[in-house]
Amino acid sequence: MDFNLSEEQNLLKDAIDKLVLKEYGFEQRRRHAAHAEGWSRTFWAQLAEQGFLALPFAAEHGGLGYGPVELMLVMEALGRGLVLEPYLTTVVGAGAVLRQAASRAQLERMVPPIAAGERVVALALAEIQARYELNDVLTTASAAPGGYVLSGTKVVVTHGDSADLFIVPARTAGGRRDRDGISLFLVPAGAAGLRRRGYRTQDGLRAADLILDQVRVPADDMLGAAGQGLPALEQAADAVIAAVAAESVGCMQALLDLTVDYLKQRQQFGGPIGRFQALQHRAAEMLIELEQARSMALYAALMLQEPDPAGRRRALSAVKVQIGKSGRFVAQQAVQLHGGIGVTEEYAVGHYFKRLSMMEAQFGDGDHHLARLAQA
Amino acid sequence: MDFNLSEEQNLLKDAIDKLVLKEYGFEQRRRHAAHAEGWSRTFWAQLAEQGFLALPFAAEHGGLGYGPVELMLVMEALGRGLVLEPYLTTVVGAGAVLRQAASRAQLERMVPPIAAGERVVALALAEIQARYELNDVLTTASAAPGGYVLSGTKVVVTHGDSADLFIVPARTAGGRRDRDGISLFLVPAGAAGLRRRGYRTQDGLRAADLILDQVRVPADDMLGAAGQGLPALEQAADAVIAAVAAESVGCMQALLDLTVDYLKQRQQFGGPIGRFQALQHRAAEMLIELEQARSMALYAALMLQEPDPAGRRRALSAVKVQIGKSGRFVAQQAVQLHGGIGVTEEYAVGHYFKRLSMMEAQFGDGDHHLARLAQA
Amino acid sequence: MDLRFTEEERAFRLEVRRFLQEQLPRGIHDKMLEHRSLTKEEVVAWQRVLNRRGWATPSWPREWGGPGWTAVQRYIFLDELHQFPAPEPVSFNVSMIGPVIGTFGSPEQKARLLPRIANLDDWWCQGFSEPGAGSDLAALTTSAVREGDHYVVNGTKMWQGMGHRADWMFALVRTDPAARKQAGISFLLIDMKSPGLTVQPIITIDGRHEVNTVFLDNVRVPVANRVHEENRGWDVAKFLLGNERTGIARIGMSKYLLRRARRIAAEVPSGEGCLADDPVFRRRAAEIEVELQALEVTQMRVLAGMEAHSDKPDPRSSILKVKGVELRQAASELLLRAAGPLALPAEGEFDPPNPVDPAADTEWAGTIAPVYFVLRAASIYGGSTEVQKNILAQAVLGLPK
Amino acid sequence: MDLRFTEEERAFRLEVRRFLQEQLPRGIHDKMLEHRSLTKEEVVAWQRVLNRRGWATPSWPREWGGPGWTAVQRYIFLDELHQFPAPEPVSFNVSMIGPVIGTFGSPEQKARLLPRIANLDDWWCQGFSEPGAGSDLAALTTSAVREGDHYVVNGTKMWQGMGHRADWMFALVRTDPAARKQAGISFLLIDMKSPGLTVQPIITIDGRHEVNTVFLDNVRVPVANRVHEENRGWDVAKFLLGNERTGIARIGMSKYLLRRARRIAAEVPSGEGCLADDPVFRRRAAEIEVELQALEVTQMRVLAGMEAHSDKPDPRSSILKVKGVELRQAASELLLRAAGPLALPAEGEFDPPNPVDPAADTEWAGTIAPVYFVLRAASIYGGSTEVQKNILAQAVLGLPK
Repeated sequence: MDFNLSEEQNLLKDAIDKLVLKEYGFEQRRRHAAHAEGWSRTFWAQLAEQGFLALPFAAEHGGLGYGPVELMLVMEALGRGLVLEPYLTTVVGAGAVLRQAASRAQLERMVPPIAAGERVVALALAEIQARYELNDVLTTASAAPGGYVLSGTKVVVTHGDSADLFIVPARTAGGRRDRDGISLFLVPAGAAGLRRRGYRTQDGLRAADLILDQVRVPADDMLGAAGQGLPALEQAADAVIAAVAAESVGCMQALLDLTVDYLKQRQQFGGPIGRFQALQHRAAEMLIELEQARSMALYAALMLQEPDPAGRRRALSAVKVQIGKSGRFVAQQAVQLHGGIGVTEEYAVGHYFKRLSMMEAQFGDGDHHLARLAQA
Repeated sequence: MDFNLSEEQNLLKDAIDKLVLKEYGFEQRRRHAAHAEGWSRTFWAQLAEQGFLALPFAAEHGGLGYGPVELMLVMEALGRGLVLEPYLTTVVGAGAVLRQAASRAQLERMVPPIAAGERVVALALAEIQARYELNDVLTTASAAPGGYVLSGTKVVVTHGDSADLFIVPARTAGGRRDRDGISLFLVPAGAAGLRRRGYRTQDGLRAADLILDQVRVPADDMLGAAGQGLPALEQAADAVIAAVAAESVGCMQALLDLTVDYLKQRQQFGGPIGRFQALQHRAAEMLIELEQARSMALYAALMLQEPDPAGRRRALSAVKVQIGKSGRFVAQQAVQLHGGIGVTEEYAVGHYFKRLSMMEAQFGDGDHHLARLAQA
Repeated sequence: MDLRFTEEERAFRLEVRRFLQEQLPRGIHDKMLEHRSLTKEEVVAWQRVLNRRGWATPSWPREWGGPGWTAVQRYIFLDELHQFPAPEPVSFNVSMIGPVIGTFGSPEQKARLLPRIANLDDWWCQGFSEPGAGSDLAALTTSAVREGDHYVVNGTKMWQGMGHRADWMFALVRTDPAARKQAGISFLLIDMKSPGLTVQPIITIDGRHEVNTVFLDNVRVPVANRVHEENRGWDVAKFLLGNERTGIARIGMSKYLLRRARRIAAEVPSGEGCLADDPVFRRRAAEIEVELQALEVTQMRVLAGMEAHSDKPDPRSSILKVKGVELRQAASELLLRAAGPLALPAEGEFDPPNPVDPAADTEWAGTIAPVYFVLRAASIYGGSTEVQKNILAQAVLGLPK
Repeated sequence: MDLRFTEEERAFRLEVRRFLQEQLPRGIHDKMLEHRSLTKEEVVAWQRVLNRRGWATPSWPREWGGPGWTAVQRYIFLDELHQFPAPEPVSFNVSMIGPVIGTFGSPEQKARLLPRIANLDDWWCQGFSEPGAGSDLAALTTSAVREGDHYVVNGTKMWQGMGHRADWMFALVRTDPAARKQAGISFLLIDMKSPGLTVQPIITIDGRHEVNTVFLDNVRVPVANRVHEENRGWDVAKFLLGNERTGIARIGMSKYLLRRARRIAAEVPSGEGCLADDPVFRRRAAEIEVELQALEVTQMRVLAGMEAHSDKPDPRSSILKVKGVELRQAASELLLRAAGPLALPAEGEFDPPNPVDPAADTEWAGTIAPVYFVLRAASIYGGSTEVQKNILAQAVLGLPK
């Protein structure tokens, strides 16, 4: 057992912390969000330049070969800055699918442009009828000369309106919820028959629904074996949960810091409101929840490497339950302790609150994951 | 809508409040509990003398003809005093069964000795496999010359070891959970074949298991029509829930009063601990829970008169859920705010806590009743 | 003791419901059903429909032109609006400045202002809070200096509800800077078109513009626009803060949130069936309903107390506020949980129409997260939950201040 | 960073488990499985089994005769005891007076006392709290007046754990009444057989006799029985209060409570099946397990910090205390819920045997409600939850004292 970071990890953490601190103040974030895509290509290039986009890919394919702990450090920093760029979907989500399922040739083709920040890849995890079930796939992929033809709809694909390329699960066999028969395809944004509906999401990011109408995909752009895509998808979903856990911890830490500062500074009835015991205890409870969440973010990084998929999935479900519970409490209390300004767009607190709320609603909410644990 | 008590009700309330105040101080209670039966025949006689044991029975049978509101007033007072006598089982529970199911002749025979305090009647609601389901009855009643023969086991019959007479549900027809086929019998404590195992319960009251082995009951001692006993039993269970709600409110009010007094008097770090805001807020939350519970005790008294049994049962389930939730919070916080003395036998707080905990575990706990509401 | 409504009260409830069914414009009802915002025109139109029926000012006695309802009638009326759901009459007009004018106003002010307030001919807003004076309202510093028959007002007012729609603002200002905190405050009526007055929007986290900051830079206010005596404005503030809070529990709103959550849950999948069949979802909804049932009786008890004691404010209304908010927030969380990932898209109410594709299938869900977000404010404004618990601990339980 | 136990640590865990399987007397294990009390003889016997193995004093360094374990080993050892479940070594001896003697004692005191402490030759109890000094310990008033080579001690000590079994008491007494609060306190070792010392039981709400009030009426204590300097007893108190709190989260106990709850739930009916199949029961158990998992990692982080910073107490152990208690209480509530009405009969442990019928079928359930009852004390003693939150707010977050 060793909770210390290696020297290399410390350098990495310093680098991402500094970059976010420098480029992602709350006012700067507002400017990044004002771009048409809802995020900043400049900041994305900076992430690329410092190697953060190459982090989890193997060196032989053009990556840096880091693991879940390093991704955790990055995601926590991105959470503190409420960073808008598509790191979660491209580097973590799509990255995990590629590492699991892509061929050597596909990796050599895909990783360098991702690492260079030249290609944004989005992972289309959900269909509307599926809610949180990854195996609930209705989108079809029918064999056709030289490849497949995809039809169906994917919803709330984060950064789907600015992505260059999508990873799209579709059925080559089986019925709606069968675990077998799901295949994974690379679909470029410009593919004929692909329509995108972009929109803002409630946390200030952007997403899109993808409507696929007879989209032709060459056989070369299938990832992994036909019909065997679900395990890679599940692994990616778990990686996303681990990343979301770290991002949530970053958000919670920022909220606790903001709240403690506010309690020290805000004067009422002749002194700082932080002297009131009921508010002190609330802050202490926020700290407790944050530390429990932080522990689960660490646990997630560890358990992503668990070889037994059932054990890994159970662990990541537990992580998502705790993160959701802690995040809800910390966010609600941060707003409450800030009073009026906590519910305004002008102030950062409300934005962290919204981001935490929306992370809870994605990738399986607490009830979904608790039900999974309870069934086991 | 009128929440005022009538003059008569006010007199009744004054009388019971005064009696409990006079006879049921915490030290007096200890002496009452020290009797072999676990309660005081003297106090029982006082209740009889002042008419409280006659309360819910019709005047024509020797009662006073009062309703649920008056029972609520009495039960709340008994709750404040943590009264040990068998009012709940005899007057409320057995009383309700008798009013519903007994013939005129049976009532004329039964009510006067009950009202005079000469006969303690216990209602045997539960069997071990039934948990909280009233219709889950395995005790059998087989027809025999001149009556029936009963065999089976009833558990945790409150005051079962001091009762003179039992109301025992038994199957004259049907299978384990059938709603039809349950009949109600009067079984005297001295009946041949009836064995009683008495014990203390965790709240300082006493109860007994009844083991019936070929107990002969004459046909005259069946209450109501053969096989049609369940509705009366359900009505009685609802009356018991309403009474328990009022008793709980009495306990909670006593706990809040004790706690507020303690917060005002206990000195720490140079002043009364009641000046600490976190403790003030906890006391405020206790008050809120108490008032919610009080509202539900009133609601229970109203809804006992609801003619539609399904609506009545739903309402009383809601009552039990709220009472359990409020009671749990108020009791736990009263103990916490008292610190060490709150967990000692020497001090009243722990006894209220235990009584509230055990009321939650009887007559369907919160989960049971919430599941019923959720199914509806 | 009888906990039931009288026959007249039940008949009144049906009368209100029938009125809503017949008179509430469909467009407004559709918006309310989906928790969408109303335009100023819609609010004005509805207020006037109510006013024609004599119901625009539920709490007003007949002498002010109100319906002269009992507390129970007022409760029933509001509860029906909340459950329907239909918009409440504009509270700044009807529950705040109206009663102030009725109680403290000169006969001339009453005659001139009350009818206009009821008919929303003037839209009023409140100028109480300041950047440095929130829960501690008496710390306010906006100054009003007498110059002849005018006051010259300088300062900043925050959290003005609908200030951008308002024609007039009622404000607390400091007329005697030397007096101690609560003394030296006066109550002024300020024309929003006054030179030197500017309104700056505050966007709340639901994306809406409902509150504002108002800057007062040498704004001249006629002395005739003062209500009550100079330096006695705190009387008016206390009157408003302790004023009737019928319906403060907003039980009907919680019921409607639950109804919407259940409707959605019936349509979203969970395991093999739909979410509405999930026992955990069902028990959570039932749990909120149980508490609402209890709160409804608590509300009745407070109302009955008010009827018996001539409308004196009951400190137990703090219970209604705290629990009412808690349940509204819990119901909104259940609604958000039911919507799940469908709650993410934010388009619809505030975004420009999507040029590529006019509407997603889930546009109806666009208001759900904002409802959850903005309801967090309900435990902050109108006396925060912390302030209410202070009141209960100190004023009701007698713990030390 | 590696969050896993090392191979050695995993082997150590198995070694402890095997030892418990082989060495814990069956009678003691059966009692622990049903949360029953142990007799003094059982406790002594078990302590000596541990001592023979060299494991009776997990936190002691080798120089005191302890095993010299790392913080992780100590954690593993206690966690295995809690989960098995097996009794902990007597904490007053092993975690309290032992470290005090080891740290502050004279060489003679160390040589004489440490082995007896480890072997439970002397059973120790604590004399800190007083009727007027609980959370505010420094308010203690028990006086010790020097007369020659003795102190004459007068006062009352409360909440003495197992005082009726103890041979010796370590106590804080006031030796300088003129000094300010924390100054003027000394730390004495008092023979429980001293004339003038009487022990009065305090029965707790689980019906057990584990704590006492001790009255000291002109009790003469040799000056040689003072540990550390006169009037410097507060140093010792602070040392004890801030002393290592490995295992303070008692995660293993919560796990065992859950295990027992599940076993019972598998046998009691609910609806058509058993309670263990009820989705609400299952999710509630899973929820506690999730929190326990998180707390276990938090515990590891604190341990790792202790290993890195030479056992300096970590204010984050307040988190372990608060959450650990909360989860133990939650697990005990689930256990009580599972037992339901079967938890009512109180016979068994404390009642005389029933003459009519020796045992009910549900005698096993007789300890369940008492466990729930007495666990409410866990958020009171050892630094109440309120005190821990004060520490977190002020010492960790830096909010004003």
